[in-house]
Amino acid sequence: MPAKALKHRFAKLASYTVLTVAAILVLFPLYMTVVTSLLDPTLIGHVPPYFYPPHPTWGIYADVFTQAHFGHYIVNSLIQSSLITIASVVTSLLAGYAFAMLEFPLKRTLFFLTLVTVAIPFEVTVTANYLTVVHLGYNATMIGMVLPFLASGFGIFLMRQAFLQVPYEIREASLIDGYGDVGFFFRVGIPLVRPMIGGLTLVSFLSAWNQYLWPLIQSSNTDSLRTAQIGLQTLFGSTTSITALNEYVAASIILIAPFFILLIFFQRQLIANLTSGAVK
Amino acid sequence: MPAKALKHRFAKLASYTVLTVAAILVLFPLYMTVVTSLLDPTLIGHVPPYFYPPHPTWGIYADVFTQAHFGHYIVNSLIQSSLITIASVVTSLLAGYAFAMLEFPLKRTLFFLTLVTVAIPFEVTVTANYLTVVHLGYNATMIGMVLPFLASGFGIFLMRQAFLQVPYEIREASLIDGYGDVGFFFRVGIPLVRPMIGGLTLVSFLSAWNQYLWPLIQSSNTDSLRTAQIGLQTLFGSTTSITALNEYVAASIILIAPFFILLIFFQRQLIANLTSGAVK
Amino acid sequence: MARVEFQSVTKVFEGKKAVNALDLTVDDGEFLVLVGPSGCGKSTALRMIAGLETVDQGTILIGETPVTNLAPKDRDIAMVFQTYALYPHLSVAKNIAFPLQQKGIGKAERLARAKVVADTLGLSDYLDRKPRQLSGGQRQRVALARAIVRSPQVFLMDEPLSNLDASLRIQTRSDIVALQKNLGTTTIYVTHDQVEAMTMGHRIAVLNEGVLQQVGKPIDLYQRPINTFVAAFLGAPGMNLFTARADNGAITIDGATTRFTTPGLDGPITVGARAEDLRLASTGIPAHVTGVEILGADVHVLATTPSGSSFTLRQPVEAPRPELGENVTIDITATELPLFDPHTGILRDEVAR
Amino acid sequence: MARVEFQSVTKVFEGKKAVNALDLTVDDGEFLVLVGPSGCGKSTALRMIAGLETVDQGTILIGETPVTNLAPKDRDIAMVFQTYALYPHLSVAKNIAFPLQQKGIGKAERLARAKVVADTLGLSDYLDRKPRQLSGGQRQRVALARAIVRSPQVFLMDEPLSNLDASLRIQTRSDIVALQKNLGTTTIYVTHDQVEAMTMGHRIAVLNEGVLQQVGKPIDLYQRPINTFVAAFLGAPGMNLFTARADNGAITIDGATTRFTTPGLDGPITVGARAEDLRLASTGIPAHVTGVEILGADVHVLATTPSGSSFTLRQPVEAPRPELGENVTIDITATELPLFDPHTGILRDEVAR
Repeated sequence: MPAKALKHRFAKLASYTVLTVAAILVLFPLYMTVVTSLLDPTLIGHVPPYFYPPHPTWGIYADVFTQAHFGHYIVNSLIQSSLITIASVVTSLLAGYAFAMLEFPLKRTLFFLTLVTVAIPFEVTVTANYLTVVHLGYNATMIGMVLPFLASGFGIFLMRQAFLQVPYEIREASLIDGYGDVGFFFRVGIPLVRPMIGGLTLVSFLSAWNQYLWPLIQSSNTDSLRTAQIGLQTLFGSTTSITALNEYVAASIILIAPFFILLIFFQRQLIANLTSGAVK
Repeated sequence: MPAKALKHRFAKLASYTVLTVAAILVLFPLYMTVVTSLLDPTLIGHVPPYFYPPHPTWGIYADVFTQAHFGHYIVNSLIQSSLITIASVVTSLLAGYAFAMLEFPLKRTLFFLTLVTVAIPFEVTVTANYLTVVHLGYNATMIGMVLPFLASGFGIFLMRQAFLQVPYEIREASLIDGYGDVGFFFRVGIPLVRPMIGGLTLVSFLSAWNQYLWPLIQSSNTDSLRTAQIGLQTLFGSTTSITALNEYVAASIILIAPFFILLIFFQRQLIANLTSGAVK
Repeated sequence: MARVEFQSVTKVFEGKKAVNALDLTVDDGEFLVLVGPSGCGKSTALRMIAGLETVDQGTILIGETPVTNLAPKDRDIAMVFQTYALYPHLSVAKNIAFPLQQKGIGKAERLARAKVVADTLGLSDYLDRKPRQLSGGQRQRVALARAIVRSPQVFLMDEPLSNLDASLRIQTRSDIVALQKNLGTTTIYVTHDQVEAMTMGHRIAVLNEGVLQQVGKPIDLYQRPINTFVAAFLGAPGMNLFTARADNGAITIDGATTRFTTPGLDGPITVGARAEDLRLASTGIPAHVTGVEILGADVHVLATTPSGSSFTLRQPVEAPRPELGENVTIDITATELPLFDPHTGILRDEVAR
Repeated sequence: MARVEFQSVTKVFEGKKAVNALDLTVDDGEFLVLVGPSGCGKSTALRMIAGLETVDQGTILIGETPVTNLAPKDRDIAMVFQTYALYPHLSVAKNIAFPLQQKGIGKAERLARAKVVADTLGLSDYLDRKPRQLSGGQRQRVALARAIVRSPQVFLMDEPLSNLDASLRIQTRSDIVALQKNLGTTTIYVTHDQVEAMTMGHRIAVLNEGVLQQVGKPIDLYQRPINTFVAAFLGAPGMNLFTARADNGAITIDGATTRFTTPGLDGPITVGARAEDLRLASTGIPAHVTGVEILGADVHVLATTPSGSSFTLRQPVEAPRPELGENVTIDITATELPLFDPHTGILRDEVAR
């Protein structure tokens, strides 16, 4: 069927063309961000905008990397984000399983309270958290840095939804086959919700990496605890003036690096998970 | 059956007891936040912590409300948040419907790109947005303030999921009954996804209200455009020192007011929507 | 009311022909039942009439109008879905009136006409209820009422009874037949149920793997199937198929001479015989009993010949029954037997008498 | 292998008794079929044996052991689900071997035993496939293999055939019967299908609204139902129930005297007669024909008496058929008729002969 083959080839060409255009549309802002970070501060906000830096100034990047301890800050960020990610994925799996698969008194009420914690901005509870951490003696330590984030209402919600997708007959079959909750959780539950675990890991790591207020409080008198975010914000100070914008931009570019690394790493899985259709 | 009635009454008592304890656990951090805001700055961080303010100092609240233009800032916030909410709910409904119910070339790819925008931190695109708004001549106007947020990848994702829950036979029945996409969207689609519209409205409003970076840029040379967030941050300056913490706290309490108003308002709906079980 | 005509209609899904060059005419006012195993293309054919699936090749006519490229709403058809597909947020009255709204009929008249139809289907007491407050049978009647209210040219029904309980299914089956008789509307009905296929329609059309096998009155297909597929598919149980030989016209099955002959025929042949056309006898075809199923009025004896033809014999419950594992001999009581080509499965011109 | 005993077992769901004081003993090695309309409590009863539902009152014994408070895994039972409930992430071999793992059997032996069972069920070629790569019939056999591999004391089956195509259902039906016969394992089988109920089990138990109606051999329940519910529920069609009168022992239906008498009986009575026990005759019970269904070998004539008893008459396809709307008269050919109390529906001691 040459006509059909031709049609197929044309569809493929059209597909790649649109993909390329879309990629350009999405990537263009990123490109412009990089361009801006390389502009001489006096040229920022110029109309019409510069689409390439006439005299690239690498000074800001150099500043960021040559400043004392910045490598140390990135290591801090990696430790803090990894601890939070591992802990919150584990606690989300356990609590999500309980809310989805177990029966216990006041399950609905407790789940609702879990959800309420998602909606309360962190600023609201920061004082109470601070007092708790001080009281426990972990203020200004790595433990204090990660303690408030070891469980996540959002993560619990996500994992509960994933476990709810597991047909209850499969749970019943495993009960008859001799598996208690622990056996079922490890041998059947976790394999079946694996795609969602990937997504939760990504989201947890990124939001931990992007934290600002709490790391600021924990490291305010302890420079060695500073994360990359705090390190950068402190280096450049306030961003209220527009001319300081490109400094902020350069900082952002360094900070979003993990995002791009993870995006490339999880690309296939993300597409498969996120674009999947309805239940049917 | 008196034994059964007794059992029922006991279950009810137990239920209310646990609810009360849980409410205290959730509300205690809030209470402590309020206490802290009323403490004299020198008493903050005291061990053991104060559970009530010995000499309440209302100074910070007075400062916040007596400062010039603060009422104006709140009006700005309301306008900005309402515009963003209305626009993003409308665009999310339309795009979500399209991704769920229509067939068009490259649907999967375009949907994936939509999702990618959710994952890109706003900091990454802020420069490109700034240049666009400047170029369009809307810099430092209310239009410029809301323009980048009139559509939301997250909202589109949420509404697509909601429309995917509508059984396709219902869409087919309406096709036969003479309804095109427009008729179906208004007469069947919107009524069926109404619970999700409520949730999206809430989330959109709260996240618009809590915006910081973009309102800061838009109002940096135009004080009359300041939102409540910016107004407060500017009034109190940097929060890097712990002794300034209670100022931040008082600001937060004022800022989270809309959150509590909406929570009380949508309480029933939220419980029903969020605690609903699996598809079966 | 109008006839419906498929002209060489083909539909391809993922490289496979779900419906393959279908030629079929449903007469004006006829009740036609489309049957076949799951995946045979019967639902696809129905959905192409509705316009819910596009047509890859060929033409569909409703009346004299080619509708192949018309939108569903311009085809003047109504459809009843297996899941009923009621609008969950609308009351029964508004569900029934919903199709009238697009026709520019005023609200008062819409609801009045919905009420009339609801009355005829015994739904008057439920007009203000929402679908979730109704039983399965009531939802099914709302779906029927919504189809009727517009007086369309054609009714399309896609297994409308399969979500109902057995006793309700029997009742609704005769209700639908009576309704179609009264209205006289051309109706195309898809099912996989043997009893619905045999009893509801004026004619049935049997599909397999997208290809139309045979169309005709149910009893004609039951008695004179055009190939071994239709023979084995229709009826519960399906027609028995024996591996046989013709020797100079004499038919033998497993070495046993039968009293059937076909002048001039020689070589291997497949013989069809219904379960009710077999009986246990003192001599005849040898067979080994593999099962005895007592169904109530009837008993099914399942048996296998030495050469491996498995078959079912039906006898009344009063008759003496063989034991499981017993060796028996079988006589064929029919007056004539259809003969099929052993390779192609197609009915041959000759019959054995 | 062991017997299973319900002792006054009650289960309450939302204030309604799903199973109400059930007393029932399934003998060692018996194949018992639980039937009833949807919502009658048959699945709940099965799930209580499995331990998937708690028991509100009463005791369940497996062998001599009360299992009411034991966990499912400690009851030594295996269950086959309607949806098969295979583990989607495990291969066929691992699905079958899964129940053995908890018994502390080594991996090599587990897989060897799974392979043996897979062989007997014709699954050898699919051992490395995932469930989603199998057809419905193959999945069903994997579910059976997983149940068999442990040699449990009891098999529990919850409508295991209802997701299969008609022809596959017939085949698998006899496979399950043969399997149970070979293994001799006590089996409790839930279904709503008439044919499965009549043909598969040694005995059937009919439930309605949580209450056990009757237990016994299928043909006994078919011929001597204990009340009008069982009479009307079993069989396709169910038993016809006529509103009748006894006048000094003589039974009249719609004013027509029958040749049946019951000495000493007077007053209103309900008479049961199967469709195959009725025939068209020149005199007898008057009736108006409301439907004629040609099923293949048989024809069902649907008719109503002047007093409103609707009934079905079965006759062979060769017999002359009445027209729709015709007035006919009916004779009852049975040798005796069961009599039911017109108010309670319970079978009375007397029969009409």
